[in-house]
Amino acid sequence: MTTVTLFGLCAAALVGLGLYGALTHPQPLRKLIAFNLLGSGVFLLFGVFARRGAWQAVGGDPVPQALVITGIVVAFAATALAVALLLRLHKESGEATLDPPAPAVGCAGRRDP
Amino acid sequence: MMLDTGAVAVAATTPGGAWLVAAVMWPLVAVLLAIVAGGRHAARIMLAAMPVGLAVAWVIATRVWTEGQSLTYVVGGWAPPLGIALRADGLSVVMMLTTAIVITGAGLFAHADFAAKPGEPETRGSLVFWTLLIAVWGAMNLVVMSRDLFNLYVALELLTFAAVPLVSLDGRAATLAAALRYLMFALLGSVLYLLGAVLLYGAYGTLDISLLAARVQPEPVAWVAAALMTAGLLAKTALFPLHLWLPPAHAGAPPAASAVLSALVVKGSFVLLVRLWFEVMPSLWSVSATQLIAALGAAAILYGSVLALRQERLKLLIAYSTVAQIGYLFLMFPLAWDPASAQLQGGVALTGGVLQTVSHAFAKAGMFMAAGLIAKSLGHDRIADLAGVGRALPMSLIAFGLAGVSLVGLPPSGGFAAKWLLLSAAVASGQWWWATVLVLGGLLTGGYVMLVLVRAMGSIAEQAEPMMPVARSREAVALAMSLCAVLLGLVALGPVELPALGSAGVTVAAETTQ
Amino acid sequence: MSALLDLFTTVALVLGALFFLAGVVGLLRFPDTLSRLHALTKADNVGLGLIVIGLLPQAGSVFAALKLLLVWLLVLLAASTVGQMMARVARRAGPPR
Amino acid sequence: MNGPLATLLLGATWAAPFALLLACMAGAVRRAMPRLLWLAPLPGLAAAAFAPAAPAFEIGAGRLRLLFELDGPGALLLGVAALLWSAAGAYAATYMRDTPNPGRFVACWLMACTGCLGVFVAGDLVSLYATLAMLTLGASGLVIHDETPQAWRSGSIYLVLALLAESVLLVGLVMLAGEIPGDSLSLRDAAAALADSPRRNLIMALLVAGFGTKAGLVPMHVWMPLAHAAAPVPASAVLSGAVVKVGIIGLIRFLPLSEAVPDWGLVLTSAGFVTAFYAVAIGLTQRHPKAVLAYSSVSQMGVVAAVLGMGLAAGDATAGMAAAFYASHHVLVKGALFLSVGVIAACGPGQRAVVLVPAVLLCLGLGGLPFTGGAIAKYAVKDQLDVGVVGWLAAASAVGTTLLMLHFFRRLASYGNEDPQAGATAGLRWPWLAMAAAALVLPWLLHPMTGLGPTMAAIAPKALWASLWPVALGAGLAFALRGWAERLPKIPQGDIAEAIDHASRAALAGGPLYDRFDGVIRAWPAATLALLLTAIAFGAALIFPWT
Amino acid sequence: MSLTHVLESVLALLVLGAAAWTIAARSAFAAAVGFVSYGLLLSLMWVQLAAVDVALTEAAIGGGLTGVLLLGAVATLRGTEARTNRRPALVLRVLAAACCALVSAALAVVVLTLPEAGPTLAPQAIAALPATGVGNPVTGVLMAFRGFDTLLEKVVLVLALVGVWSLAPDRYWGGHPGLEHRLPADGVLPFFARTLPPLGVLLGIHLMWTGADNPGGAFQGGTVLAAMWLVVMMAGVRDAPAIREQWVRLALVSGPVVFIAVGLTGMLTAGAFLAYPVAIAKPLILFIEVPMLLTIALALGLLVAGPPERTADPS
Repeated sequence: MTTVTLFGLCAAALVGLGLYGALTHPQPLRKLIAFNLLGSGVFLLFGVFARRGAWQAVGGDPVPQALVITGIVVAFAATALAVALLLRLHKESGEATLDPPAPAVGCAGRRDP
Repeated sequence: MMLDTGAVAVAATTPGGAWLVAAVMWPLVAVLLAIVAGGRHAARIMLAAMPVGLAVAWVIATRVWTEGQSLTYVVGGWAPPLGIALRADGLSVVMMLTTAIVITGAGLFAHADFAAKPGEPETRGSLVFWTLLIAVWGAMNLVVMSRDLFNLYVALELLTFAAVPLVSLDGRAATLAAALRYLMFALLGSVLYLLGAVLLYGAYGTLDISLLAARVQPEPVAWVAAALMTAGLLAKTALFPLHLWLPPAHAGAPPAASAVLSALVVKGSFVLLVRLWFEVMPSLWSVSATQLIAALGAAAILYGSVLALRQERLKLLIAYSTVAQIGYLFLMFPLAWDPASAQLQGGVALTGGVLQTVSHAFAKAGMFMAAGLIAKSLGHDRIADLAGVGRALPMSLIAFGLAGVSLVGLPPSGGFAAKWLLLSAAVASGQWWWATVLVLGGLLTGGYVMLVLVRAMGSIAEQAEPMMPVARSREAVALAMSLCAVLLGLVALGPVELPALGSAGVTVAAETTQ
Repeated sequence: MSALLDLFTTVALVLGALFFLAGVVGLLRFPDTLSRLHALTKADNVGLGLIVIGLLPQAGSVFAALKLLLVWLLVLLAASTVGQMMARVARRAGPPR
Repeated sequence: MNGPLATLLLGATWAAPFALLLACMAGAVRRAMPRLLWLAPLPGLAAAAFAPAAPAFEIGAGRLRLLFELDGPGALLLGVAALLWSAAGAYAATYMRDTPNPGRFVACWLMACTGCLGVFVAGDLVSLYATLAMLTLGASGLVIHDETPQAWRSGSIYLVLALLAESVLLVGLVMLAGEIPGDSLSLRDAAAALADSPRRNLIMALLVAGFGTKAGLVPMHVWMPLAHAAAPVPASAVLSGAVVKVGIIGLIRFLPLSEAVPDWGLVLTSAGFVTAFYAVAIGLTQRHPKAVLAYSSVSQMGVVAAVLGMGLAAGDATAGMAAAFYASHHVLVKGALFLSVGVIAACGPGQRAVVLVPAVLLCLGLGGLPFTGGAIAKYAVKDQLDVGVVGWLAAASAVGTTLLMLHFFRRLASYGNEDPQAGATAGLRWPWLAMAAAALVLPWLLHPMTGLGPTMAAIAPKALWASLWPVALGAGLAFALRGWAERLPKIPQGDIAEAIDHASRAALAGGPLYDRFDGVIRAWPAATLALLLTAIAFGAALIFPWT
Repeated sequence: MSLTHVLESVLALLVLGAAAWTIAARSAFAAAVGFVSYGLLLSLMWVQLAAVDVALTEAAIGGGLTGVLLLGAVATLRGTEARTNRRPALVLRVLAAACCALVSAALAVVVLTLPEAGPTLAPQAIAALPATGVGNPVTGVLMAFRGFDTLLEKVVLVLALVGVWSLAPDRYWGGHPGLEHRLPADGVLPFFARTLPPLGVLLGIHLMWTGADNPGGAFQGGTVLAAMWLVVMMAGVRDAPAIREQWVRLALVSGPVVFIAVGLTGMLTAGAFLAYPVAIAKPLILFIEVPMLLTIALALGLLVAGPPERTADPS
């Protein structure tokens, strides 16, 4: 199995792991970490494709590599924003959870006397 | 496979293409300027910049209309696949105009809330609100014009990062939680989208929409990519059952922000979805896929409307109405499916969908603004206690009513035109079930709109505490938005050939695909 | 000549590796935080030092060699600081469990 | 007169009340509006009088070209409807003087007026649908006006059924538009296209269902007794008099009367007669005079439907005009009688004669008493209804109508105000008397213009006898059975509406369930799982195209 | 099976192990630590994929800044951990696992079906590189071919920072970000924080400078600078600046502003927005990268520092 395939499969597994964590973890912070795993898995896949595009002296297709760098920055910005939100939420409510207290809808019965 | 640009002509800058750069750049410049100048001047800068934005959008629109073909700009002179191209087709133009009008309206509406008081130091709202508002404008312009899937990813993130803080602007725990849910879910969505884009690049060696359109084959990689990207974009568009974040976020934000979020932000990812389905891979889809996406839309219509009927608070009702109205956007896919050529084709259905997008944007903007004024004046937005609003704020209530007329789909509103087109497409293609859904949705919508109107026109006797007065000018803005929605029908079915506009992007795509 | 240098490099690297190994063993086997820390930092610093020295002959240019030394310097600085802080924390935390 | 002025009148027919409606935005105007309501329909009246054949009034261009024009039946109905709206408006100025929330009343009134008169002049599918919708919104507001639980129930049932009818119509109209060659959406082209369309039966079914509901054919009549009983008196007058005719004019405009369609003719006729007799039967059990009147309206609309059905079966183009004429008489009579309910409620024992004398004439007139407007109305439809068994059915329904109307008369007489000082102000009395006079006289003056044969033939002995004996029989029966009315079972207003209540209650009971479900699918794990499942579903859909 | 294969397989297993640990770890702290080590291992993978630029970035961000961010959050939220550990129902978890596995499987299929040698833009990039004057194709893509993306990415950073600031309580608006460490000035950390930065700054600038022709670039350099700055702030040697400071705002926008300005002049001098005249392409790119370095360092640092939590007036 070549590097490309090996790392490609690794990336696929990382995506699955990240997704699972983001789905099932009760704590938003853990979801966030899982989300970062997921993202890095996607980037890794992109890197694998870049490697598949090696050409003469160039070890890999530079375009995906550059895009990955941009992507990492964007993902970091997202993480920072999410962490800030989470911390402020914690400061306001003393809690840190994503699941709503109760569906904010009411009984319509009162509507027709 | 080495890169062959295939039958597709390499994108080249068309005369007037520079306007596209202007459309994307002026908001960025305005944002950066505002950050330096600080909140004390932010409002002034934005209000000064808005005419510019309107003008740019108008120039581009008129050029596309008059020349009947789309404008293209190759950024940096590096043609795709290496570089990035911008293009304004009919769809982009319509969305740009909508964005310009709605955000200008939101700015005027919000001025009373967020403009810094003279002589006072910079406040949080005075800097943040205006910066993010214009950022939304810029991001929308980019989302509807960019031709590069990764560039579009960055644009979508820009849109999200601008939208999320708007939700939690008031800093209450409830809105913070809503914003966090919104952000996390949107991030998941965009990662799935990016994953799909990565797969496409890995398979076809380009991210340019036109080039991809020429290369995508019906094969596993394309299927996986298409499925992932579709799901991701649906998450950002909050189509049922992926609407978890929308109601609290749109109901919790300040009125002007809710208007922008409901009217525009959810449409950004939708426009991208339309490009994906109609331009990148029109022939990849199938009867089952189009029926599936429309089934989700239908579920959204019925489910959202029923829940809207059950809400006790006005802003939540409007938010759930958004969940429902988003559903209408997806009924066009099976109606645009052409069995003969086995691919999606622009035409009546697509025009109806675009029309629904635009008319809902205006109607929802007007509705949220009206609701905001009502809530401000009453000090609450409990539907049960709206009595007396009709007398105190007739303009606001009429704004709400007119917006409702468009949502229900009564003539001559844009909503009616959209519904008419979708219905005739459904009839023409013999897909009765979607026609039924359209009709039922209209019924339910009529239900919750009437509910609010009748309550609000109730006798003053029931009404307890006195109401705060609100500025006439703000009511006028809300009314203007709703009027846009109502009069849109005249424009749409009238002289201006919006259908051609709506499907222009697709016709161009068709040229490139053959 | 180069053969000699290569030999030197190999020896240095192996020695360095041994120090690392020792550090790891210490980390795993020593009873309490402070002694673990002691093992880890000392072994790592020396081990890395040996490796850097071993690599010096292989460095193409003086500039590259300087960079290698810089790396070592940085690690020394970081390790000493972190080790000191951890020790302080450990002391405040009381006897390890 | 067919100049541009006449065309403008066509536009003004709906533009005038609409303008007044917009003017209500200003508080001062809103407060003055009740006294101006009677003005709103006058342009419509003028249009009916002077512009029945004027060139269409157009706005818009391209695909959205709104046409407003009149045809014979349209002009006839528009005229009498406008008259009723005007009289009822004047009546409302007094009757609603100290109602809570007059602002909403006038707004809804003008909205309904705009829609109602607009329907009669609507010349294309879009404006027809628009005016229908406007009418529905305004009318439901009028029904709910008193905000009593009863009013709420009636209003919501009315709204649901009306919107349902409009949705059915919308689908029908869209399909019809698809059949029209070219871009035109005008009613003339639509009707022409319907006549020889491959999907005629489906479209016809949709249109008949839609307009039938509007006209209150059984079983879609539920809303009428409820709404007409719940609304304030002037509102129920226009609802039962004018608004119901919207369905009739719709049928007249779309049914291909000029060519024989026996099967649909049979459907319509039988639906009509079923409605006619069913409504009489239920009506006899009602107590409240307004409810009795409402049921009589249902039954009369049944007769009109039967007329159209026979015309359709025979391919008799004049049936449209005949039906319109019969309906226009009903507009006047029902309007007048509903107004009378309000008057008598205000009249002390001394003044009842002012109400009861004209009222009895109108009641018998509806049965066809010679020399009343009713006689000529009945005579106008004899071509359609005097054939074989249908003739007997028609006569029987006339008997039933007389019976029902006399029942109403007795309820009305017992409805008076017992306070000897009480007296109806002029503001109530004159509109009522005006309408009563119009109902008795106007049909005779209008008949010559309809081209339905010589008017004088209606007072030929044979015709007199034909229209007299059912009335006499009905009156005799009423006298014979006068005691029985008390013993009849008490059927609630809107008989089968109970079913709707049960349905809605069930739906509402399910409500909290929706909320809980929403809570579940909006919880994070479920929603994110839904995200993945969506992706997987689309993947599957792409792998298995299922074409 | 050669040695590299073995090493790569081991590396892949290590990465997966670290990832699994990060997901499965009981305490959030352990997860954060796991994520940091995961980031470092991942950067090794990037090296193996001949993407040193990415490796640097991944190490700096994944291993570095994100780690700091997460660890800080963990410390704050430790109290809530016990309360918020209600895992979803088993059936949901199983279903989720199945779906995730399905997605992974689909990706695996794609990876396995695609040919060894994929489509590439490398030839075009190499062919076009001379026009940009830089020798590192990645930098060429970032600064020239797809400079538009890079520009937007900077705006994203700035906007995200505005978003973070928007979470400040109103009374602290314009004040100093949270981290405030009152340590003894003679402590070892302050000493460290005084000694390290000179080297770090040197390294950062070197990375940016060398990025033109070798791996590295403004972003990696900026990250290092940000890290140095964070050390200084955390050690309490320098307080985090008040966000209302004019210089903060100016430095923040300097990168994108200069980029846009150069891009617009490009419309006149080189015929397209974000195009450079071939003659002075490289100097221009370096000229852009300097303020960009500043923007990145400041934005990253402030993103980690978080929203204002103290009033600006000296207390």
